[in-house]
Amino acid sequence: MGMSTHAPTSDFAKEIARAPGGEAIYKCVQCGICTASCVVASVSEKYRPRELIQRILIGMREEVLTSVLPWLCVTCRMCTERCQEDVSPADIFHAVRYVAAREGHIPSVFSHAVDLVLQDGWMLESGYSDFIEDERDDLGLHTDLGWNNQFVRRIKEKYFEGGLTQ
Amino acid sequence: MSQEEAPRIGVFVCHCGHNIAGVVDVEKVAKLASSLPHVVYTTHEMFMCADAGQQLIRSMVAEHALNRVVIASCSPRMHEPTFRKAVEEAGLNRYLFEQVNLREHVSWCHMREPEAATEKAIDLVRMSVARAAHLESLPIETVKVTPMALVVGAGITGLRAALDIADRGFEVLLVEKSPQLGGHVAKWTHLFPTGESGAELLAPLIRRVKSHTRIQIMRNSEVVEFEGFIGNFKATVQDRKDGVQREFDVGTAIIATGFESFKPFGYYSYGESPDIVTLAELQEMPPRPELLRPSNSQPVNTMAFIGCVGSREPSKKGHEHCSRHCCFATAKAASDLKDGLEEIVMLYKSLRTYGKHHEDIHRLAREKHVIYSRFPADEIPIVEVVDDKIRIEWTDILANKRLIFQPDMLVLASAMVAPSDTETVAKMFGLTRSSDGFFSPEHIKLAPLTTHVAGIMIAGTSQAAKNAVESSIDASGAAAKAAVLMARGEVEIESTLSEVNPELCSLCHTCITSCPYGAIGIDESRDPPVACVTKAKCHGCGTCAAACASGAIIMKHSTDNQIGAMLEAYLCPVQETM
Amino acid sequence: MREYLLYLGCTTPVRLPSYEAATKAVLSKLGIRLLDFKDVTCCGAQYIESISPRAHIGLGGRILALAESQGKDVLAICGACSGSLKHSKHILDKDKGMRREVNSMLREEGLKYTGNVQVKHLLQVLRDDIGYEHIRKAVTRRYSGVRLAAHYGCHVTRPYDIVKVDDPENPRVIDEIIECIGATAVDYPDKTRCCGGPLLAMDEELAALIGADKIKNVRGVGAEGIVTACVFCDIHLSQIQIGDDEVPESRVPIITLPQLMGLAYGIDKESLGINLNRISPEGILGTLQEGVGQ
Amino acid sequence: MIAKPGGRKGSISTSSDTALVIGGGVAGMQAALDIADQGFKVYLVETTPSIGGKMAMLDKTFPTLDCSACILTPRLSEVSHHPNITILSYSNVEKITGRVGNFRVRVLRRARCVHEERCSGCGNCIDVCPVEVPNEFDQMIGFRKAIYMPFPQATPNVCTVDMGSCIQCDRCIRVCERDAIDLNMKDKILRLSVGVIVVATGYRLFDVSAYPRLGYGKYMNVIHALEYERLINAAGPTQGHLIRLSDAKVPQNIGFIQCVGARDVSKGVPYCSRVCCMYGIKNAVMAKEHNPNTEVTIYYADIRAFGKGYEEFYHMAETRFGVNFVRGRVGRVLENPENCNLIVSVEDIAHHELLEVEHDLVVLSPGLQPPRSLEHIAHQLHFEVDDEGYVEVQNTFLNPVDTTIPGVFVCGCAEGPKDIPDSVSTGSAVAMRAAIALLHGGAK
Repeated sequence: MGMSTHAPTSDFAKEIARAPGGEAIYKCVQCGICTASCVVASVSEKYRPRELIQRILIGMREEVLTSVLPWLCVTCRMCTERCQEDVSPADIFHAVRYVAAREGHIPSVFSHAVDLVLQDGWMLESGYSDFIEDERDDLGLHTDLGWNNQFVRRIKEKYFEGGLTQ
Repeated sequence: MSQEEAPRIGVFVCHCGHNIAGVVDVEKVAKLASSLPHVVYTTHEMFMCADAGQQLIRSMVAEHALNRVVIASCSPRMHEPTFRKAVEEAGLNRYLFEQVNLREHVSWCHMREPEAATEKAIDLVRMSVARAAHLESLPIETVKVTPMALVVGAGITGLRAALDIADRGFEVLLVEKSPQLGGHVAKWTHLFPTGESGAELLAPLIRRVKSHTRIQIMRNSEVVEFEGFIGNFKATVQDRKDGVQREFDVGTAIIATGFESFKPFGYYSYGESPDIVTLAELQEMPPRPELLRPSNSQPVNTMAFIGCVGSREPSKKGHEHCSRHCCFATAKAASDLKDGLEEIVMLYKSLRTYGKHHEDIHRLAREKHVIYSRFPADEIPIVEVVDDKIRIEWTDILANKRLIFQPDMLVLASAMVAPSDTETVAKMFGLTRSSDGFFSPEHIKLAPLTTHVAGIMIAGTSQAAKNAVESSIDASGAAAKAAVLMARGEVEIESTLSEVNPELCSLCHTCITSCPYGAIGIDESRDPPVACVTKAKCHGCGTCAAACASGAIIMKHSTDNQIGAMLEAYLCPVQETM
Repeated sequence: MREYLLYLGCTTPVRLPSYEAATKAVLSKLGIRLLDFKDVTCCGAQYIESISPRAHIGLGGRILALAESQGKDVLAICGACSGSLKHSKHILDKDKGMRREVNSMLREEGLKYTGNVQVKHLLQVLRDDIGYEHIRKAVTRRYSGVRLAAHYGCHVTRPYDIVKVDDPENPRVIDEIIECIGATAVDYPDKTRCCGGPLLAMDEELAALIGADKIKNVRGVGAEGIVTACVFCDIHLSQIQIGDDEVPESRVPIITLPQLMGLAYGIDKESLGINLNRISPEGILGTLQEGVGQ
Repeated sequence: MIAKPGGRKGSISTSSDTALVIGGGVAGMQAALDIADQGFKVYLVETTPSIGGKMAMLDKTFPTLDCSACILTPRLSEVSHHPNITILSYSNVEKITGRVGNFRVRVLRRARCVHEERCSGCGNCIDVCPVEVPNEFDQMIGFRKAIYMPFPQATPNVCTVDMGSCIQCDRCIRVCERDAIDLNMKDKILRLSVGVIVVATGYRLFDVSAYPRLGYGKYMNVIHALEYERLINAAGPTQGHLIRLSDAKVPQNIGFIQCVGARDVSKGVPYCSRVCCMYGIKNAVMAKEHNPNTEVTIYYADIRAFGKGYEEFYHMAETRFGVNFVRGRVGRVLENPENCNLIVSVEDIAHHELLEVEHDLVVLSPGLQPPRSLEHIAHQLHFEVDDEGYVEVQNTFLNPVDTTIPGVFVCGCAEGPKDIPDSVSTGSAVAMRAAIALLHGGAK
């Protein structure tokens, strides 16, 4: 990687520690058991959870928040189960996503999915075709799924200040 | 038994499990031994040192009326005491036992060439059997132990040791070079694990030491001469101010001379800015509600620590070792200071918070968001001082990132090294030093507190880098070793001493000048005067016997005919020895 | 008769209705009554969860409060949904502030979360409510000799402290049930690893690589099928095997646990939606021994 | 050293001139010797058939690679021949009452079915015994008879009958010339009165099967460090031939995994175990000693080589012996079914690589934990233990071996993990404190 220099600061780590899921970040002793257990890391050279956490710890805020890496975690929590210091990288990356989202750094697939839920109350309104209705019918399943699409409005105005589509 | 009685030699060859038998054909060695002159019994055993082996010696001595015992096993350093005891229990004088070292001298150093090793083993056994035939009983010498202990150094180690010995009921002479008691620990004004200062911590201990009737404290003083032998040492102590010297008779001594905190000139711009200090200097800074920069007395906002300064440097004499206490101490310092500071960065090579509760403090430091950054051992940080500002640049291998930090203050966790005068102390007390510069113990695993000089103990950081808790434990341990000798009241010494044959001595003074221990004097009572040996001072090194031109000195247990027999047996194996 | 509100989640009813059907059929056979759970929303797993944790708890909180209002516990058959609802419950039970926040939003609907509701995943109901003994006894047609690999689904078993389903490093429930109905459960490397499904939207290529790795491991031990208990895993593990380069016969059939059980209980293929399985499990079905119970 | 112990004085007579040392490992032995050498009487209670503790099971010791048995054996015989020390092996401390200067102790002497005073340890009985069972001393790898001696230098040097596996065929009884065997022997209760008590109960190894991801118990070629010690030990089940348990092949590529059951908050063992790094390195070096062409790798989080000569040994292992050190904790161990080799997944942090390394043998380095028996003794003596179950001391700095109860002292690993030299130092230290307490009835 390029060796541009950086001035270490704990501000970003503190910010993450305040976000839900990020509380335990300071506990990380960089043993690497998360990376060694990570299924994504096993197929992707760029994804190294331990290194990402250290970058948070030394305060590389911009780089981390604008990076796609925190969004690649599949939250399988193998790392959570194995971490010997009770750190959950999965939850730390959730905290990072949350902070990134507040500043508008959201991968389109995420914002799109969220928009769907906030609008329909669930994700697959558009995908629920007549064809599938028939399928359910054949299986003896009711075809009216009866989703509630009112409550999400309240959720939307309370938490998404009128939606995400920046 | 009389020396004239014909030798009946028993040879016991030890397998030492796989250690010897794995390389040397012990059966063959034993078989050959049985054909040697005077040998009436031979065997080979799994472990001669085990109770079973010792039992065997006792019963075979009885069964075959053996009057010499040769055991081919390990180094005498290991088991000579064990076997001597065994033959004595069998009713023989301990000097009628001979040990052949088939392990250190054969199997371990010739692992890959078993045949040659076996041949060498056979030679050695043959030589020792020949020598054994000439062994003589020697009288067992014992000496009294003066019930007073000298403790050198009044740091936490010396204080603890002195107090224990005194509480145990023996007199103590506590000598401290500096004007005050308490050593390094007393100087630690803050950052102390229990929160209190070093002085507060030591106060109760010092109070008891001062008030103890059996402890004589000499401050501003140092031991300038030390001679004698176990139980009977003579220590000359000199007052550093008026130079007055006093002599003391002591039975044992505990060396608690401690360590020196390395001044890392040439490392990380130390000395180029008053704001770059060592951990020890930081610990000794006057306690204040807020930490101030030495340079301008402005409050410190940002701080960096660098670990392993002058420690763990391969092939740099006296700096190869790990200083053991720093990882914990820096973690403690950082977690204590962090509340008042904006940022603390901990630059480390590796992290060794090994001890009880150490990890708690390490975790506490991280919880307070002290930044831990690991740098590669082969690419240490660059520290520059540019117009009074400290600038550190290094590679964080954990983030794989080049970092730059400009702290108000930089603390170097510098090594614990042996004090500059250690060599003098070593010479005076006859102690050896390990590669770390500290004194070497009698055995690194099982005898960490005693030394090769009987009656002299080492404790605390004079033995190796360690923390105050470990030093305090050492202190009580070394005190026990001293107490054991004084409680016994008398101990045995070796009888393998040199002796002058007055008939042959021409008083040429060669021996007197050659003796490294000053053990040879002149017996004026005789006419003409001759050289004579002070038994208790003689270490039995044999230098005098070798030097004596007129062959007037007999080195007991290494007499000319004993050694001659060995050479003969080696050079002309076939020939029968007389 | 034990009753549960069946929380379907977004994906099951649309992408894998057979899983839903099989679950209903099998559980009713085993004496568990499932009630339709309408007027709910998405649980917020993964997407909402990532962007607004509080919104996520809000959605979960309403679902749970709704269940409370009906005095029933919730059964989720989707790994993500069960994990997400359990997580929401976990937060609401320990974080009073969050609970107040959610309840204030629920007030006008007359709903209130008090914590008096449980969320179970299918595997818990099968093991704890029904039990292996009953599962074995109910069998009318035993499988024989077929080697099956269990895939549990990460969100079903982790994090253990919250989901409390099975040993996260060495889960057994599916394996036990496979054995109960006569088939042979086989262990395989990295059994507890993710299928790659959750990554599908973000990086299809990586998701496929991860899934392919699992298929490879399963094939490596000669398993003739993979048994799932999560809609995403089931879909993804099937999906990645469908492709031009894939030879149909080398594909490993993916079958949901209730489908597998249903057949052993003599439930007809149609009601279990076997025909809808992307990779035909006929090979597995072939080993069923007619008329041999326990 | 030029001096030898002289004739010892008899025991000093005070209100109580006797100490009880609980545990006959290297720390307890040192304590017993240093107390007894000061003229006091010592009862040394050990639950197993022989004193010597864990050290007796070790092959070589770091950092000098001294053979453990070789340096321990003289201590064993010194203890057994000491006029002031009474060894009560195969015995358990059941009950303790009283206070410093006057503790009353009930010791259960388990029936070893052999009269110690008659048995000469000749081993004839062992030869004729037809029953073979796994040997605890060899970590269940090797076998022993129903009548046995755990190891050649066992002290006391007498046999013990394991009635659990004895079939009472009486062969041993018939062959014993000294009429030492009595299969009907019953447990005995012994009541002691002592002035001070030294707790030296040592440690137990963490049960590594608590880590399914590392494959212990599932894969034959994943073993733990103490099993490895027995495998490379000349007196061990394979006469010191390092082989794989699956197929007796000589391993060519060994991986050592550190911090297994240590520094693991989630497993309730949050602290460093102090010795694992060094014994791990020592074991790695021994693998090279046994077969210089072996590839040896150590996977670690931090190498804690802090003791005298340790860093130097660590450096030597890397440079002279060519041991590979990889910084990174292992994610999981898998078995390659074809050859029973093991695949280790780890992040090589220093080189920013994710590795899958195949080894033909994996050795786990377990952390240390207090023995279960310590709980009972703490309860009997009412001293405090920390959250991990180790003994708390009165004042870490000033009285680091005094427990919170006057007259009760602690040494070795009962206070927390320690290496051999540190254990020996604490052994001598408690001897000092105990002797003082015996003289002053615990006043100081």
